[in-house]
Amino acid sequence: MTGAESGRAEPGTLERAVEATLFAADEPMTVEALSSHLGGIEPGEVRGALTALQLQYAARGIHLVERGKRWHFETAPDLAHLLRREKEQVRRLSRAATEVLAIIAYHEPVSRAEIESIRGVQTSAGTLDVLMEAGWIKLAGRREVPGRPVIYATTPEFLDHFGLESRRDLPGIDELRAAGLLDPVDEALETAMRFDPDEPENQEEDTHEDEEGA
Amino acid sequence: MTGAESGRAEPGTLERAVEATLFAADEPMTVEALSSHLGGIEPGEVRGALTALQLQYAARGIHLVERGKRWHFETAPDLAHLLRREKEQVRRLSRAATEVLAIIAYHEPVSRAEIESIRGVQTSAGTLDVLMEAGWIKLAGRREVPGRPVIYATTPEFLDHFGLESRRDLPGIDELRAAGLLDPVDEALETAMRFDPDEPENQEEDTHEDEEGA
Amino acid sequence: MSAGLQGADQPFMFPPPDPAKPDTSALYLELDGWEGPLDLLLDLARRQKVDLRQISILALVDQYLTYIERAGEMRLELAADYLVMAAWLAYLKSALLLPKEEQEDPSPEELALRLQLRLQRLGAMREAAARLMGRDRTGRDVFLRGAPEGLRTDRKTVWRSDMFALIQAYGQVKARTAPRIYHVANRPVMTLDSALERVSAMLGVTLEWMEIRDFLPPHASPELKRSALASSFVAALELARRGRAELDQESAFAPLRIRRLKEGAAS
Repeated sequence: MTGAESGRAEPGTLERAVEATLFAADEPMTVEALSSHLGGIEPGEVRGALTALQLQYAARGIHLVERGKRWHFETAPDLAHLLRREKEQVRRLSRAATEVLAIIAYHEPVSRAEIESIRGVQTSAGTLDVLMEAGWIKLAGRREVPGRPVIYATTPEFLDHFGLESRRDLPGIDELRAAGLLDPVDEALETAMRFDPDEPENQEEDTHEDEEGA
Repeated sequence: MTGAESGRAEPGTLERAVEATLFAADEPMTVEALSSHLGGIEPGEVRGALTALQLQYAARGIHLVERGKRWHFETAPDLAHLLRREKEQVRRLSRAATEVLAIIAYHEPVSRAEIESIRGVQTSAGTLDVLMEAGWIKLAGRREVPGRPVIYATTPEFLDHFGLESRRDLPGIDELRAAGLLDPVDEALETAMRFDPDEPENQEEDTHEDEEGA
Repeated sequence: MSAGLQGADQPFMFPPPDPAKPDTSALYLELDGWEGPLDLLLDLARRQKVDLRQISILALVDQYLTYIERAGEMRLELAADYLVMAAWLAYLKSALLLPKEEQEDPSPEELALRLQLRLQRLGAMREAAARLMGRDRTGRDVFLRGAPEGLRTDRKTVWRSDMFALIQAYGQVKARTAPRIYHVANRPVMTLDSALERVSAMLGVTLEWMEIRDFLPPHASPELKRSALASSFVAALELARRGRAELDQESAFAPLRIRRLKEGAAS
């Protein structure tokens, strides 16, 4: 833990090995992948080395980050303006694709019918294809209801691309959940009809949901 | 130049920018290229930042190096072995390969044609390749007969793996017979139940066989 | 009224959307930008108030109907679902204005609330999408290493075997390919040649009559004795034919006797 306590410490042998491996890797690596690549080092030790490294790099122009349980180095976000000019190759998403992606991310797993009921329009097949091709969403099985519709969920690449450690980091997800805005309309309607809006009772309910979401 | 004096210093703004730029670059960059990329920073300052960074990375698993006036990050030389991992997969030698190996061990040096005539079946080139890959046999020159066929012999690794001091430790024909290993498979049981090993006689014949085999 | 149905006094949790635009004819130009009636309604609602929980559904219905009407005046072709929504909203408006006791189930308040909830949800997702897209994105704001060396894993097969497998294999090769020598075991027989030899030799010993049984090997097995007897008998006949011996038998099955003939005596 000495490394983790001080960002200035000389990196230890394992830290150096983890650092070099992640630096050379073509893609992000899980703790398990690192552990096996390094010849079976205890995952706990690898995790310790990652934490220490993360701290050592915190003030640098390169950061060590975890995205969806996978670790990689990337440039510090505050330097974006320096690097952006040569490297503008981010996929431009249509508004429809952007919305569909957000709906899947905040509601996953979710069927196409559920996406459409939120958006109020049909989703063209191309929209989901674009998101699949980008590697941001994937088929996540079928919902066990009549018709067994296909359901969609996000991928680790999605978290990676948007700089999210996990889905819990989705902007505002806790507040949305607390406000019941991730619940289907029918459910929300029932909840709303049950309470007399002007009564203090309603306030209580809100408080309660906040706690749950936090 | 404060950064250059101490590898422990927090990297300065320019150092961070140089660090991130080199990290994200597709290929090594000259001081001039860095300078112009960073909006016309004095090459002297860029050079100072590079020197500081080089020092900061000196003990890490990644090094900043200059090659032919161009700078880039690379894995520390002592960790280069991490870039190429060998994953070992243990497999049991096939029956055919075991037979060929045994023939080579008992008859070495021996050509492929001789192996085939002893085995009574054709031997695929792959079988010999496997034994070579295992490190148990090696080419031992050519037989000075028409066609000059390649001849094979066992290696020290062979002795090692099979726990033999020398090839003389291989059991002789009569030991094999005594152990029922020379009997056609279907008769082996019957023989084993009837056979009364005759010690002195066996010993004599062993000596004889050893001489022949050596 | 509808605004009050869901905790109107709860603070709104999102940063405010774009500054509310005035409800002007600028809408016409954006016709292609709408993704369906709900989208249009959401935009209209946003113009109305910051908080979607406090919008007036009646005002919203009016705005929508006005918009559709103007589109009609401009002879813009509207997709059918915009017209369906317009019809439904017109119905909702009239129901909301009717005295309560004449209402059907579901009540217009419930329908209005449902619409409001849908707009809230679409609005929430639209904001979430904007915030998501605004994050530091890989390849736009943060960058991965430009030229990673890459990790290579070479698969290497480690072969394994053992002494027993080795010698067993060799034994089986040997057993399979050993030259097969078939030899007939010595059967207990006396060949004619050896009987001839034997009987001739015995005849040389004496000129007296001898029983043919005396020519048999004394310790032979019963099988060999039988064979020897037969061979010796044939040998005796042969010797008699050659004129070297004479045979004598007193009666059938009596002992057969043999005696050497003197040289030249046979003629």
